[in-house]
Amino acid sequence: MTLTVLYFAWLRERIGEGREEVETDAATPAELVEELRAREERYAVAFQDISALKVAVDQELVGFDAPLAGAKEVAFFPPMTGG
Amino acid sequence: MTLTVLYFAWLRERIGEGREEVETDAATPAELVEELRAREERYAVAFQDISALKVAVDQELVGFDAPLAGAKEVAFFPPMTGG
Amino acid sequence: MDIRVQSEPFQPGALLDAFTAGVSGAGAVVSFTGLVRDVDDALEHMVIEHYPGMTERALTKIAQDAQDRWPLSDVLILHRYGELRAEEPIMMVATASRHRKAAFEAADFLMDYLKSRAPFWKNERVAGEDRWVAATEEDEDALKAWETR
Amino acid sequence: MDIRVQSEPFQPGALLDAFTAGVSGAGAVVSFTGLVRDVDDALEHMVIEHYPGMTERALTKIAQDAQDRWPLSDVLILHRYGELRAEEPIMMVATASRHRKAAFEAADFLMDYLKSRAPFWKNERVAGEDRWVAATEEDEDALKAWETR
Repeated sequence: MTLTVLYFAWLRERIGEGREEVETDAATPAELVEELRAREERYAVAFQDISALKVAVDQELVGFDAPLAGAKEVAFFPPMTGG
Repeated sequence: MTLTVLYFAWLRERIGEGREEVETDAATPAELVEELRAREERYAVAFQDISALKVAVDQELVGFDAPLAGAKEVAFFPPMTGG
Repeated sequence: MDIRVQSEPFQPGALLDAFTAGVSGAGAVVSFTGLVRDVDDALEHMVIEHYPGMTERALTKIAQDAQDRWPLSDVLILHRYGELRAEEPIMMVATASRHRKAAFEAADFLMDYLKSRAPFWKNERVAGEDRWVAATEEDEDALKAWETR
Repeated sequence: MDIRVQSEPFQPGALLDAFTAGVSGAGAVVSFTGLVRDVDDALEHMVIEHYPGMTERALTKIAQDAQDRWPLSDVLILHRYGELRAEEPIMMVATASRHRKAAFEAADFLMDYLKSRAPFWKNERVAGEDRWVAATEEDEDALKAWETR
Protein backbone atom coordinates (compact mmCIF):
# COMPACT_ATOMS: atom_id res chain seq x y z
CA MET A 1 0.00 0.00 0.00
CA THR A 2 1.00 3.67 -0.39
CA LEU A 3 0.91 5.72 2.80
CA THR A 4 1.29 9.46 3.29
CA VAL A 5 3.79 9.74 6.12
CA LEU A 6 4.06 13.03 8.03
CA TYR A 7 6.71 14.28 10.47
CA PHE A 8 6.41 17.23 12.84
CA ALA A 9 8.60 19.44 15.04
CA TRP A 10 12.15 18.17 15.70
CA LEU A 11 11.38 14.88 13.99
CA ARG A 12 10.58 16.79 10.80
CA GLU A 13 13.84 18.71 11.16
CA ARG A 14 15.94 15.57 11.70
CA ILE A 15 14.40 13.74 8.77
CA GLY A 16 14.65 16.82 6.59
CA GLU A 17 11.11 16.75 5.24
CA GLY A 18 7.59 16.97 6.58
CA ARG A 19 5.74 14.69 4.22
CA GLU A 20 6.43 11.80 1.91
CA GLU A 21 4.66 8.97 0.16
CA VAL A 22 5.87 5.55 1.32
CA GLU A 23 5.24 2.21 -0.37
CA THR A 24 5.06 -0.35 2.43
CA ASP A 25 3.54 -3.59 3.66
CA ALA A 26 4.07 -2.70 7.34
CA ALA A 27 1.25 -4.00 9.52
CA THR A 28 1.81 -1.49 12.32
CA PRO A 29 3.49 1.91 12.88
CA ALA A 30 6.28 0.03 14.72
CA GLU A 31 6.97 -2.06 11.59
CA LEU A 32 6.88 1.07 9.45
CA VAL A 33 9.48 2.67 11.75
CA GLU A 34 11.70 -0.44 11.31
CA GLU A 35 11.49 -0.11 7.52
CA LEU A 36 12.31 3.61 7.65
CA ARG A 37 15.23 3.05 10.02
CA ALA A 38 16.71 0.48 7.65
CA ARG A 39 16.35 2.87 4.75
CA GLU A 40 18.71 5.72 5.61
CA GLU A 41 20.89 6.93 8.46
CA ARG A 42 18.79 10.07 9.05
CA TYR A 43 15.73 7.89 9.77
CA ALA A 44 17.78 5.64 12.07
CA VAL A 45 18.90 8.71 14.02
CA ALA A 46 15.47 10.38 14.11
CA PHE A 47 13.68 7.21 15.21
CA GLN A 48 16.38 6.11 17.66
CA ASP A 49 14.02 6.24 20.67
CA ILE A 50 10.40 5.78 19.72
CA SER A 51 9.35 5.92 23.37
CA ALA A 52 9.94 9.70 22.98
CA LEU A 53 7.54 9.83 20.02
CA LYS A 54 3.83 9.63 19.32
CA VAL A 55 2.00 8.32 16.29
CA ALA A 56 -1.36 9.14 14.69
CA VAL A 57 -3.04 6.98 12.06
CA ASP A 58 -5.55 8.86 9.93
CA GLN A 59 -5.36 11.73 12.42
CA GLU A 60 -6.17 9.68 15.52
CA LEU A 61 -3.55 9.10 18.21
CA VAL A 62 -2.81 5.37 18.47
CA GLY A 63 -0.15 3.04 19.84
CA PHE A 64 2.84 1.89 17.77
CA ASP A 65 1.23 -1.56 17.59
CA ALA A 66 -2.06 -0.34 16.09
CA PRO A 67 -3.10 -1.92 12.74
CA LEU A 68 -2.24 0.01 9.56
CA ALA A 69 -4.65 -1.97 7.37
CA GLY A 70 -6.71 0.48 5.31
CA ALA A 71 -4.84 3.53 6.61
CA LYS A 72 -4.04 6.47 4.32
CA GLU A 73 -2.00 8.78 6.54
CA VAL A 74 0.49 8.08 9.33
CA ALA A 75 2.09 10.89 11.34
CA PHE A 76 5.04 10.71 13.74
CA PHE A 77 5.86 13.51 16.18
CA PRO A 78 7.21 14.33 19.63
CA PRO A 79 4.81 14.87 22.56
CA MET A 80 2.57 17.88 21.98
CA THR A 81 3.25 21.21 23.68
CA GLY A 82 0.24 23.37 22.89
CA GLY A 83 -1.78 25.51 25.28
CA MET B 1 -21.53 51.27 75.81
CA THR B 2 -23.26 52.51 72.65
CA LEU B 3 -23.13 50.17 69.68
CA THR B 4 -24.17 50.76 66.11
CA VAL B 5 -26.24 47.69 65.24
CA LEU B 6 -26.85 46.83 61.58
CA TYR B 7 -29.31 44.40 60.00
CA PHE B 8 -29.25 43.12 56.42
CA ALA B 9 -31.49 41.27 53.95
CA TRP B 10 -34.58 39.56 55.41
CA LEU B 11 -33.44 40.32 58.94
CA ARG B 12 -33.50 44.04 58.10
CA GLU B 13 -37.00 43.64 56.63
CA ARG B 14 -38.34 41.78 59.69
CA ILE B 15 -36.90 44.28 62.14
CA GLY B 16 -38.07 47.17 59.99
CA GLU B 17 -34.84 49.12 60.01
CA GLY B 18 -31.26 48.64 58.87
CA ARG B 19 -29.38 50.55 61.50
CA GLU B 20 -29.82 51.72 65.07
CA GLU B 21 -27.79 52.86 68.02
CA VAL B 22 -28.13 50.51 71.00
CA GLU B 23 -27.09 51.22 74.59
CA THR B 24 -26.02 47.89 76.04
CA ASP B 25 -23.73 46.06 78.47
CA ALA B 26 -23.88 42.81 76.53
CA ALA B 27 -20.57 40.95 76.61
CA THR B 28 -21.20 38.96 73.42
CA PRO B 29 -23.41 39.10 70.32
CA ALA B 30 -25.47 36.26 71.85
CA GLU B 31 -26.18 38.43 74.92
CA LEU B 32 -27.03 41.37 72.68
CA VAL B 33 -29.51 39.19 70.81
CA GLU B 34 -31.12 38.23 74.15
CA GLU B 35 -31.56 41.91 75.06
CA LEU B 36 -33.05 42.73 71.66
CA ARG B 37 -35.43 39.76 71.80
CA ALA B 38 -36.69 40.94 75.18
CA ARG B 39 -37.24 44.44 73.86
CA GLU B 40 -39.98 43.99 71.27
CA GLU B 41 -41.92 41.26 69.51
CA ARG B 42 -40.40 42.05 66.08
CA TYR B 43 -36.91 41.33 67.43
CA ALA B 44 -38.12 38.13 69.09
CA VAL B 45 -39.52 36.99 65.73
CA ALA B 46 -36.52 38.09 63.67
CA PHE B 47 -34.00 36.46 66.02
CA GLN B 48 -36.02 33.31 66.63
CA ASP B 49 -33.35 31.00 65.20
CA ILE B 50 -29.87 32.48 65.43
CA SER B 51 -28.36 29.32 63.95
CA ALA B 52 -29.73 30.69 60.65
CA LEU B 53 -27.85 33.97 61.13
CA LYS B 54 -24.31 35.32 61.03
CA VAL B 55 -22.72 38.14 62.97
CA ALA B 56 -19.87 40.55 62.27
CA VAL B 57 -18.20 42.70 64.91
CA ASP B 58 -16.46 45.76 63.50
CA GLN B 59 -16.84 44.23 60.02
CA GLU B 60 -15.19 40.90 60.83
CA LEU B 61 -17.22 37.66 60.84
CA VAL B 62 -17.18 36.19 64.35
CA GLY B 63 -19.08 33.69 66.46
CA PHE B 64 -22.07 34.66 68.64
CA ASP B 65 -19.84 34.12 71.69
CA ALA B 66 -17.12 36.57 70.58
CA PRO B 67 -16.29 39.43 72.99
CA LEU B 68 -17.97 42.80 72.37
CA ALA B 69 -15.57 44.76 74.60
CA GLY B 70 -14.35 47.82 72.67
CA ALA B 71 -16.59 47.13 69.67
CA LYS B 72 -18.26 49.97 67.79
CA GLU B 73 -20.37 48.16 65.19
CA VAL B 74 -22.24 44.87 65.27
CA ALA B 75 -24.04 43.51 62.21
CA PHE B 76 -26.50 40.61 62.01
CA PHE B 77 -27.49 38.99 58.72
CA PRO B 78 -28.47 35.74 57.01
CA PRO B 79 -25.81 33.65 55.20
CA MET B 80 -24.34 35.54 52.28
CA THR B 81 -25.40 34.81 48.71
CA GLY B 82 -23.02 36.79 46.52
CA GLY B 83 -21.12 35.62 43.46
CA MET C 1 -4.70 43.58 43.49
CA ASP C 2 -7.81 45.30 42.11
CA ILE C 3 -11.00 45.18 44.23
CA ARG C 4 -14.12 46.95 43.00
CA VAL C 5 -17.61 47.16 44.46
CA GLN C 6 -19.94 49.14 42.24
CA SER C 7 -23.53 49.54 41.13
CA GLU C 8 -22.56 50.45 37.55
CA PRO C 9 -22.65 47.78 34.83
CA PHE C 10 -19.31 46.53 33.51
CA GLN C 11 -18.06 44.80 30.37
CA PRO C 12 -16.27 41.52 31.23
CA GLY C 13 -14.20 41.55 28.03
CA ALA C 14 -12.86 45.07 28.53
CA LEU C 15 -12.04 44.20 32.13
CA LEU C 16 -10.26 40.98 31.09
CA ASP C 17 -8.18 42.82 28.49
CA ALA C 18 -7.18 45.57 30.94
CA PHE C 19 -6.27 42.98 33.57
CA THR C 20 -4.23 40.95 31.08
CA ALA C 21 -2.39 44.04 29.81
CA GLY C 22 -1.33 44.81 33.38
CA VAL C 23 0.27 41.47 34.20
CA SER C 24 3.80 40.79 33.14
CA GLY C 25 5.45 37.39 32.95
CA ALA C 26 2.23 35.45 33.51
CA GLY C 27 1.52 32.66 31.05
CA ALA C 28 -2.01 31.99 32.31
CA VAL C 29 -5.04 34.19 32.93
CA VAL C 30 -8.29 32.72 34.25
CA SER C 31 -11.53 34.66 34.53
CA PHE C 32 -14.89 33.81 36.05
CA THR C 33 -17.96 35.85 35.17
CA GLY C 34 -21.22 35.44 37.10
CA LEU C 35 -24.40 36.29 35.19
CA VAL C 36 -27.90 36.90 36.53
CA ARG C 37 -29.86 33.74 35.77
CA ASP C 38 -33.43 34.06 34.71
CA VAL C 39 -36.05 32.24 36.83
CA ASP C 40 -38.73 30.45 34.80
CA ASP C 41 -38.51 33.23 32.21
CA ALA C 42 -40.11 35.50 34.81
CA LEU C 43 -37.30 37.34 36.60
CA GLU C 44 -38.25 41.02 36.66
CA HIS C 45 -35.02 42.01 38.32
CA MET C 46 -32.49 41.06 40.96
CA VAL C 47 -31.46 43.44 43.73
CA ILE C 48 -28.13 42.86 45.44
CA GLU C 49 -27.77 44.30 48.93
CA HIS C 50 -24.34 44.60 50.51
CA TYR C 51 -22.61 45.89 53.64
CA PRO C 52 -20.52 48.89 52.58
CA GLY C 53 -17.16 48.89 54.27
CA MET C 54 -17.20 45.25 55.27
CA THR C 55 -17.62 44.21 51.63
CA GLU C 56 -14.33 45.81 50.55
CA ARG C 57 -12.55 44.41 53.61
CA ALA C 58 -13.85 40.90 53.03
CA LEU C 59 -12.95 40.91 49.32
CA THR C 60 -9.48 42.28 50.03
CA LYS C 61 -8.90 39.55 52.60
CA ILE C 62 -10.08 36.82 50.21
CA ALA C 63 -7.77 38.15 47.47
CA GLN C 64 -4.89 38.34 49.96
CA ASP C 65 -5.52 34.75 51.09
CA ALA C 66 -5.40 33.61 47.45
CA GLN C 67 -2.12 35.47 46.89
CA ASP C 68 -0.64 33.87 50.00
CA ARG C 69 -1.66 30.43 48.81
CA TRP C 70 -0.66 30.55 45.12
CA PRO C 71 2.08 32.36 43.18
CA LEU C 72 -0.13 34.93 41.44
CA SER C 73 0.96 37.88 39.33
CA ASP C 74 -2.31 39.67 40.02
CA VAL C 75 -5.89 39.27 41.25
CA LEU C 76 -9.05 41.14 40.27
CA ILE C 77 -12.44 41.02 41.97
CA LEU C 78 -15.38 43.13 40.82
CA HIS C 79 -18.86 42.75 42.32
CA ARG C 80 -21.96 44.80 41.59
CA TYR C 81 -24.77 45.76 43.93
CA GLY C 82 -28.17 47.33 43.30
CA GLU C 83 -30.64 46.38 40.61
CA LEU C 84 -29.73 43.98 37.81
CA ARG C 85 -31.62 42.31 34.93
CA ALA C 86 -31.48 38.72 33.69
CA GLU C 87 -28.22 37.84 31.89
CA GLU C 88 -26.38 40.96 33.12
CA PRO C 89 -22.91 40.32 34.55
CA ILE C 90 -23.05 40.38 38.37
CA MET C 91 -19.41 39.94 39.15
CA MET C 92 -16.05 38.82 37.84
CA VAL C 93 -12.82 37.49 39.24
CA ALA C 94 -9.56 37.13 37.33
CA THR C 95 -6.23 35.60 38.28
CA ALA C 96 -2.87 35.59 36.51
CA SER C 97 0.05 33.28 37.15
CA ARG C 98 3.01 31.66 35.45
CA HIS C 99 1.25 28.34 35.99
CA ARG C 100 -2.15 27.36 34.70
CA LYS C 101 -3.06 25.19 37.69
CA ALA C 102 -2.36 28.05 40.11
CA ALA C 103 -4.51 30.45 38.06
CA PHE C 104 -7.41 27.93 37.92
CA GLU C 105 -7.28 26.94 41.57
CA ALA C 106 -6.99 30.51 42.81
CA ALA C 107 -9.99 31.65 40.73
CA ASP C 108 -12.05 28.70 42.02
CA PHE C 109 -10.98 29.53 45.60
CA LEU C 110 -11.87 33.22 45.17
CA MET C 111 -15.34 32.27 43.98
CA ASP C 112 -15.99 29.84 46.83
CA TYR C 113 -14.97 32.35 49.50
CA LEU C 114 -16.64 35.28 47.80
CA LYS C 115 -19.95 33.37 47.70
CA SER C 116 -20.03 32.56 51.41
CA ARG C 117 -17.79 35.14 53.09
CA ALA C 118 -18.43 38.44 51.33
CA PRO C 119 -21.52 40.31 52.59
CA PHE C 120 -23.82 40.28 49.57
CA TRP C 121 -27.45 39.18 49.55
CA LYS C 122 -29.49 38.53 46.44
CA ASN C 123 -33.18 39.31 46.22
CA GLU C 124 -35.15 38.20 43.15
CA ARG C 125 -38.41 39.69 41.97
CA VAL C 126 -40.29 36.96 40.14
CA ALA C 127 -43.88 37.45 38.97
CA GLY C 128 -44.31 40.45 41.25
CA GLU C 129 -42.97 38.75 44.37
CA ASP C 130 -39.67 39.52 46.08
CA ARG C 131 -37.74 36.65 47.58
CA TRP C 132 -34.33 36.34 49.15
CA VAL C 133 -32.05 33.78 47.52
CA ALA C 134 -31.09 31.11 50.06
CA ALA C 135 -27.52 29.99 50.68
CA THR C 136 -26.88 26.32 49.99
CA GLU C 137 -25.11 23.59 51.94
CA GLU C 138 -22.94 23.04 48.89
CA ASP C 139 -21.50 26.52 49.29
CA GLU C 140 -20.34 25.84 52.85
CA ASP C 141 -19.03 22.42 51.85
CA ALA C 142 -16.91 24.07 49.15
CA LEU C 143 -15.14 26.12 51.83
CA LYS C 144 -14.47 23.08 53.99
CA ALA C 145 -12.83 21.37 51.01
CA TRP C 146 -10.29 24.23 50.77
CA GLU C 147 -9.58 24.17 54.49
CA THR C 148 -8.53 20.51 54.41
CA ARG C 149 -6.59 20.75 51.16
CA MET D 1 -19.28 24.53 20.20
CA ASP D 2 -16.83 26.96 18.58
CA ILE D 3 -13.40 25.58 17.55
CA ARG D 4 -10.92 27.89 15.85
CA VAL D 5 -7.38 27.27 14.66
CA GLN D 6 -5.83 30.40 13.19
CA SER D 7 -2.57 32.26 12.67
CA GLU D 8 -4.22 35.69 13.15
CA PRO D 9 -3.98 37.46 16.53
CA PHE D 10 -7.15 37.68 18.60
CA GLN D 11 -8.47 39.84 21.43
CA PRO D 12 -9.42 37.68 24.44
CA GLY D 13 -11.89 40.28 25.77
CA ALA D 14 -13.81 40.58 22.52
CA LEU D 15 -13.94 36.80 22.27
CA LEU D 16 -15.16 36.46 25.86
CA ASP D 17 -17.92 39.03 25.30
CA ALA D 18 -19.07 37.36 22.08
CA PHE D 19 -19.06 33.95 23.77
CA THR D 20 -21.00 35.25 26.78
CA ALA D 21 -23.56 37.00 24.57
CA GLY D 22 -24.24 33.69 22.84
CA VAL D 23 -25.01 31.60 25.91
CA SER D 24 -28.45 31.69 27.40
CA GLY D 25 -29.38 30.52 30.89
CA ALA D 26 -25.79 30.05 32.03
CA GLY D 27 -24.91 31.65 35.35
CA ALA D 28 -21.19 31.00 35.06
CA VAL D 29 -18.60 31.68 32.36
CA VAL D 30 -14.96 30.66 32.84
CA SER D 31 -12.17 31.63 30.46
CA PHE D 32 -8.53 30.63 30.26
CA THR D 33 -6.09 32.67 28.20
CA GLY D 34 -2.59 31.40 27.49
CA LEU D 35 0.06 34.08 26.84
CA VAL D 36 3.52 33.71 25.35
CA ARG D 37 5.95 33.88 28.26
CA ASP D 38 9.20 35.69 27.79
CA VAL D 39 12.39 33.67 28.43
CA ASP D 40 15.05 35.57 30.38
CA ASP D 41 13.92 38.78 28.64
CA ALA D 42 15.39 37.32 25.45
CA LEU D 43 12.55 35.64 23.55
CA GLU D 44 12.74 36.88 19.96
CA HIS D 45 9.65 34.97 18.95
CA MET D 46 7.78 31.72 19.33
CA VAL D 47 6.68 29.63 16.36
CA ILE D 48 3.82 27.19 16.82
CA GLU D 49 3.68 24.28 14.40
CA HIS D 50 0.52 22.20 14.09
CA TYR D 51 -0.98 19.32 12.13
CA PRO D 52 -3.75 20.80 9.96
CA GLY D 53 -6.79 18.54 9.91
CA MET D 54 -5.86 16.54 12.97
CA THR D 55 -5.75 19.72 15.07
CA GLU D 56 -9.39 20.54 14.40
CA ARG D 57 -10.42 16.91 14.97
CA ALA D 58 -8.54 16.67 18.25
CA LEU D 59 -9.94 19.97 19.58
CA THR D 60 -13.47 19.01 18.56
CA LYS D 61 -13.11 15.66 20.36
CA ILE D 62 -11.77 17.34 23.53
CA ALA D 63 -14.65 19.84 23.50
CA GLN D 64 -17.13 16.98 22.95
CA ASP D 65 -15.63 15.00 25.83
CA ALA D 66 -16.05 18.03 28.10
CA GLN D 67 -19.68 18.45 27.01
CA ASP D 68 -20.33 14.77 27.71
CA ARG D 69 -18.83 15.06 31.16
CA TRP D 70 -20.36 18.35 32.40
CA PRO D 71 -23.65 20.15 31.73
CA LEU D 72 -22.26 22.97 29.59
CA SER D 73 -24.23 25.59 27.69
CA ASP D 74 -21.32 26.14 25.32
CA VAL D 75 -17.59 25.59 24.79
CA LEU D 76 -15.05 27.70 22.90
CA ILE D 77 -11.50 26.74 21.95
CA LEU D 78 -9.24 29.03 19.93
CA HIS D 79 -5.57 28.21 19.30
CA ARG D 80 -3.10 30.12 17.18
CA TYR D 81 -0.22 28.78 15.11
CA GLY D 82 2.65 30.52 13.36
CA GLU D 83 4.86 33.26 14.74
CA LEU D 84 4.07 34.98 18.06
CA ARG D 85 5.82 37.53 20.26
CA ALA D 86 6.21 37.61 24.05
CA GLU D 87 2.97 38.39 25.92
CA GLU D 88 0.75 37.80 22.89
CA PRO D 89 -2.28 35.57 23.53
CA ILE D 90 -1.61 32.04 22.18
CA MET D 91 -4.95 30.47 22.89
CA MET D 92 -8.16 30.68 24.84
CA VAL D 93 -10.81 28.32 26.11
CA ALA D 94 -14.17 29.35 27.52
CA THR D 95 -16.95 27.33 29.13
CA ALA D 96 -20.45 28.31 30.20
CA SER D 97 -22.73 26.45 32.57
CA ARG D 98 -25.52 26.98 35.07
CA HIS D 99 -23.07 25.83 37.73
CA ARG D 100 -19.75 27.44 38.57
CA LYS D 101 -18.01 24.16 39.47
CA ALA D 102 -18.92 22.62 36.13
CA ALA D 103 -17.61 25.67 34.25
CA PHE D 104 -14.33 25.64 36.22
CA GLU D 105 -13.71 21.91 35.97
CA ALA D 106 -14.55 21.76 32.28
CA ALA D 107 -12.16 24.63 31.46
CA ASP D 108 -9.39 22.97 33.49
CA PHE D 109 -10.08 19.65 31.70
CA LEU D 110 -10.02 21.32 28.26
CA MET D 111 -6.64 22.85 29.02
CA ASP D 112 -5.12 19.60 30.28
CA TYR D 113 -6.23 17.64 27.22
CA LEU D 114 -5.44 20.43 24.78
CA LYS D 115 -1.88 20.63 26.11
CA SER D 116 -1.12 16.94 25.66
CA ARG D 117 -3.56 15.68 23.03
CA ALA D 118 -3.85 18.44 20.43
CA PRO D 119 -1.06 18.42 17.84
CA PHE D 120 0.75 21.70 18.51
CA TRP D 121 4.48 22.11 19.03
CA LYS D 122 6.17 25.24 20.33
CA ASN D 123 9.53 26.42 19.15
CA GLU D 124 11.23 29.35 20.91
CA ARG D 125 13.91 31.55 19.44
CA VAL D 126 16.02 32.81 22.31
CA ALA D 127 19.24 34.77 21.74
CA GLY D 128 19.39 33.64 18.12
CA GLU D 129 18.87 29.94 18.86
CA ASP D 130 15.77 27.90 18.06
CA ARG D 131 14.68 25.26 20.53
CA TRP D 132 11.66 23.01 20.80
CA VAL D 133 9.73 23.34 24.05
CA ALA D 134 9.69 20.00 25.87
CA ALA D 135 6.55 18.37 27.23
CA THR D 136 6.58 17.80 30.98
CA GLU D 137 5.71 14.82 33.16
CA GLU D 138 3.26 17.07 34.98
CA ASP D 139 1.24 17.44 31.79
CA GLU D 140 0.78 13.67 31.44
CA ASP D 141 0.04 13.33 35.16
CA ALA D 142 -2.74 15.93 34.80
CA LEU D 143 -4.48 13.66 32.25
CA LYS D 144 -4.20 10.62 34.51
CA ALA D 145 -5.87 12.58 37.29
CA TRP D 146 -8.96 13.13 35.06
CA GLU D 147 -9.09 9.49 34.02
CA THR D 148 -9.40 8.29 37.62
CA ARG D 149 -11.78 11.03 38.72
